[in-house]
Amino acid sequence: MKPRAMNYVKPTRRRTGTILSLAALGLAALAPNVLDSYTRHVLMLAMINIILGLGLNFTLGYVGQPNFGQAALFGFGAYTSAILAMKMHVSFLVSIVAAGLVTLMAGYVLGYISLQLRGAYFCMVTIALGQALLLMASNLLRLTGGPMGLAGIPGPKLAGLLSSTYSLWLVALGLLALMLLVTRLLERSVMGRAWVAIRESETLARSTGVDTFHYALLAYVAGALFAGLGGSLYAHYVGFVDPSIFAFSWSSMSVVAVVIGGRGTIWGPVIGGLLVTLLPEYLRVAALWRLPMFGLVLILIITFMPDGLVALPRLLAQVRSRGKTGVALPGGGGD
Amino acid sequence: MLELTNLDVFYGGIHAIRAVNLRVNEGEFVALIGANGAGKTTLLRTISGLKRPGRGSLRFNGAELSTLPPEKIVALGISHCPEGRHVWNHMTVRENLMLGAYARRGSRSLPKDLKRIYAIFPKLEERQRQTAGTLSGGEQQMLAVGRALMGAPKLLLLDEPSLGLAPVVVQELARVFSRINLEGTSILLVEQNATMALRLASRTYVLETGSVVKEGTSADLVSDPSIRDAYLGGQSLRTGAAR
Amino acid sequence: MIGSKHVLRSRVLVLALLLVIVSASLAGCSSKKANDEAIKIGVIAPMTGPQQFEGQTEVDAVRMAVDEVNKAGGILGGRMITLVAEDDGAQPAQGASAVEKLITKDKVVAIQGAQWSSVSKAVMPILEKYGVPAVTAISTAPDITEGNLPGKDWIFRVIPHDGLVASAIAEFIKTNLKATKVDVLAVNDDWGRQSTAAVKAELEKRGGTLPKIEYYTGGETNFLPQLTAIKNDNPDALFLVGQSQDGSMIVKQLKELKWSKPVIGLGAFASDTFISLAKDAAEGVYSLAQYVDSVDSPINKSFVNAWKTRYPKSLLPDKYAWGPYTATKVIIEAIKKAGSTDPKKIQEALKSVTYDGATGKIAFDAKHQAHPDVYITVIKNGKAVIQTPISTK
Amino acid sequence: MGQLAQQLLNGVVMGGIYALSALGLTMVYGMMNIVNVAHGELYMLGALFTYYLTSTLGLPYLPSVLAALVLVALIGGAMERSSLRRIRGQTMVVTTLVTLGWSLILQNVSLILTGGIPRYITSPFPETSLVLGGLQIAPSRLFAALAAGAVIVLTHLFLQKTVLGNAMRASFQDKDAASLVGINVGLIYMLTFALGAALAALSGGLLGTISYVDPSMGAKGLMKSFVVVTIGGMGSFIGAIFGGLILGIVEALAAAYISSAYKDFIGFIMVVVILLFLPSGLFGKRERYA
Repeated sequence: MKPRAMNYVKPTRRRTGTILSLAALGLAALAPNVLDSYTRHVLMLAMINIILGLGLNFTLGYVGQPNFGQAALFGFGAYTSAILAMKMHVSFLVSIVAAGLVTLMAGYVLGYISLQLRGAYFCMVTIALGQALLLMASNLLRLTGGPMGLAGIPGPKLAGLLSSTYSLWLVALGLLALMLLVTRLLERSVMGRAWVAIRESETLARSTGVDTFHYALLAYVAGALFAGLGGSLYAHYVGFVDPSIFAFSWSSMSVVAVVIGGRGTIWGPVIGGLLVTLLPEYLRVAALWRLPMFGLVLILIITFMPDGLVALPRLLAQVRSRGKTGVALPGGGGD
Repeated sequence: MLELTNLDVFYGGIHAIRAVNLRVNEGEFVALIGANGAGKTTLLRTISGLKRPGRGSLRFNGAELSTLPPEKIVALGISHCPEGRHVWNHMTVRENLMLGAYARRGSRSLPKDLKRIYAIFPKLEERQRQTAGTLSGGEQQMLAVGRALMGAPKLLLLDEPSLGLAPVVVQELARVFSRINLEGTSILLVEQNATMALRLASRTYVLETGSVVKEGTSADLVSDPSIRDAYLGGQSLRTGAAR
Repeated sequence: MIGSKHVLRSRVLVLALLLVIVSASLAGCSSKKANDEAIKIGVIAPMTGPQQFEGQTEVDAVRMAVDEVNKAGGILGGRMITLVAEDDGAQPAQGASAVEKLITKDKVVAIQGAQWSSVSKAVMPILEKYGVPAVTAISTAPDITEGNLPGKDWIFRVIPHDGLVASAIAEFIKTNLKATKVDVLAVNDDWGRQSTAAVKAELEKRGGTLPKIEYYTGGETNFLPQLTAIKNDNPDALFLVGQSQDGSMIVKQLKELKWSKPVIGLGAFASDTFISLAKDAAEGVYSLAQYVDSVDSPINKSFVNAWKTRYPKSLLPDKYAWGPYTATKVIIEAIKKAGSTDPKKIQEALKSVTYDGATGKIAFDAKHQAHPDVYITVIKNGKAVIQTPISTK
Repeated sequence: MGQLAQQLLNGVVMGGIYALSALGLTMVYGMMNIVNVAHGELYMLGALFTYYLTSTLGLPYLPSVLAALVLVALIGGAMERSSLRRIRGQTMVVTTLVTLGWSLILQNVSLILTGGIPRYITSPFPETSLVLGGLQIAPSRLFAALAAGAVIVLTHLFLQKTVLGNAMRASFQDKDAASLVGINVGLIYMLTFALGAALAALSGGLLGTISYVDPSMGAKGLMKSFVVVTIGGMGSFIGAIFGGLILGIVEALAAAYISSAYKDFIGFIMVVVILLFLPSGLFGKRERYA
């Protein structure tokens, strides 16, 4: 990621930006009334994927660690909600808040363990922890229902009138907007700068007095909160959870979303999340060729745009301005 | 033997080498001096093919080098001993040396050539089973030179061989370079240590911000007041601050 | 450079919005009015991933059933049936997406599936939401029909569930194998867990003990640890729950350990796939099978022949072929009976429909469970020989 | 006591087999710093090609394995040339995802082309187990374990003792220095990835007689290879051997004395615990990942 230091935006532009965002939000809130239910369903799953991606983006994008264990946290949130709703019959609001908090705490523990390591070994530990949780969910029959899963998780009815799916749509949308805002705030905070410092060079960051472990852990925990909320949404939306929610495929899809969207950017996970949900769905027309085609698209995007699709405008601009090179600068040596 | 004509090299948007003309004759010892960032390393990397030139020609014994990949250039008889030594730390001294002859692998003279390197640098023979990472800085530099020589080059490119080394070691290396040159290998030496370069080379080029600003016999340049001020006067400061 | 970030951001926004619009319009334009004539039936199955083999068989079988009916002139006065197959990857969320698409985009009138119980449970609420019935042929978790899950009114099951076959297995182990101490090796999924629990209860009712119940992860290739421990425990018999691939590996590794006690399996221990994979190691393995290709009924013989003609390179049909084939035929019967393609009417008709299947009459009880026969088989000379047909009524 | 001995024997033999199946993965990681998620698919292709060469073309077993190895090496070379080459120097996540894309393509195209029917490669070994002092072992399994040892030693010798092997090691340690002695580094990258693919294919061909062969077999075994490679230290051959042995023995003992439902759980927890005490596995090189 190239550092883009410009934070200054003209006030009028900022105001238009805010108005535009609010308008988009309003439109999205009304969208289910015009969309057909399949599209609504796919977009709902996309929102869950985006929420997961936004959470993963903290460790994967900003801190730059290969986290392949997002499903562990996602599953934690989903199971927390499912167990609370099914066995204790708590309301949706309590269930989703609890899922967020419990996953946040779980994230603290899992993050504390896995962040002892870096790079490939960090990656392996996140995978191993996810698999370990999968096997626990399969074996702790009393609590999780084992491989039989927990079926019949009720959805909410906001204000007692809206349908459960519409209520969840609004909740998901609200969460999504909130998360984008939080990401924006964190990105510009001391913490966000510390994260990027760790990504660029952890040794350097540490030598300038940044407590890198602490900040990396905070990134992990923030990601856990997002994943927990996303998991809770999933549980209430699909109405069924089983251990497959911890599967490597969920984690890797989330990584794919963040990377092809654009690591360490706010809109990257949004674009990526939409893509990894919509593409396999709309490729259903290709029947058996759907997954090979998805794999091919994945390879092409990553090979030609390793910084993700958000870099596309910059890439195009570069192509356009090519040929203007060759400006000599004094002292430009090669050492 | 080596002839650079109107060579331009770009680094990203930076014009790193500008219209350089440079020549190394058969059996000659040529030096290229200049401040840090003048483009010396870029020039060597361009000759050995690690960097593509922008414009101009690069000929070696009649062959145009500018479009050849590094492995072809090595095969023509140019060995490049890079700045910062770049030995393979996890491999043994002997493995490092033997790979130096990669371009002529299978040649029957390899055992003989290895013996010659060990004769030049007896320390390397003592340490031949150690991994290169365990050697001292001076020994690593000897290994890097030895590895370049294992390519049996007609032309040896040396990039800052004295960098960060104790004066005793620099003396020893200087003796080795003279000897190699006397035995028939042409040398293009790039140095910030102008004193050493001017003493060893018969001819010297001075590079400033990518252009050759002076060239001549080393004897002439030593007596040139501008050279004395810029490159020999401040020398103690500069070598002290190396890297 | 001032404001460039803003410009970039708005471009990204535009891009994202475009994606949404494109997806929405894609969704919109393809839902144009379907062919008046064709009646659409959906099928969901794992067509990719580790369970793809069973899923492919399932789709092949459904296709065969549909083509047979079309060849015979269709239904409801010559209307043809078209099949829409979607992949569920054996994952609940993917199954839910697939069913949403089948119902709302393709406008299917009924669905055959799902294969995995977990997927069936995830799609049941969706069936209820839209009021479209499904007939499953493979999901054998008892609570799909017996429990109180949301959407249970909309799912029907042609295969006897785990609870129904457990007593037959226990009875056979006690009286025919004369075994009281039985060890178990089962796949660690919903089906493996539930059928083990059911058989355990039935065996204990009959005075049997099950000192060692071991589970393995589906797709495992090394069963020696569990099998060695079981061999050391020295039971009178071993009860296995698994599919053909895992099952073939288990019996091969039993042979490596020179196992000599009786083995009875539930799952796919009588199928052609199992036998062709396990070869000699399959000899003498008992099995409780909901379907065997050697069932001696005219309907079955014509089914097997039709399968062989249509899929000459394939193996002989197993429950993944017979079940979905039967379920599809049942759906078609129900459409005929309803005289309509209204999903609600089809659901009503399913409650009272009857169909003469390869393993007996299919008719659903009040909980939407059918009760065809099941079989105890033993493998002799590379053939699954039926010992006793057992009623599940 | 009889059980313990039998379990240990099984564990050791399985350990060799696990080590073999993880060898290509650890080599590609150690040399190229790529976590090859498509390793399982290359393994699967090795088995699948061996199956078709033996059953359809009727070739003898060992030549078929070798031919499969060559075919898969070509596929590996093509993967490197077409995509991995372009993202050299990118972070691990990026390269990992490209191999993930390849694994989707290879697995599903094989599925489409073969119909996904599971099969066994006909083993050239007798099916009756050998009996050694009351312990049983299948000849095919014993052969696979011995072959595993031989392949590991040969690959190690190749990398350490041959000019090409040394050129490979040199290229990944210092690319520029390698170019400067005349090594075609681009070619070496391709050859190394192809070698990793060949090792995966070889293990697939050898293990296809023990396990069944179908397009999803690679994905199923990948997690175990990850465990083996991580325990032993990524990039280390000796580590792969020990990682395999540890996993094989722990699985055996866990099933015998704890609970088989937790067998795999113990494997993954072991990864976490070992890494907490030895942050680069048992034999991993530390300095590269600091």
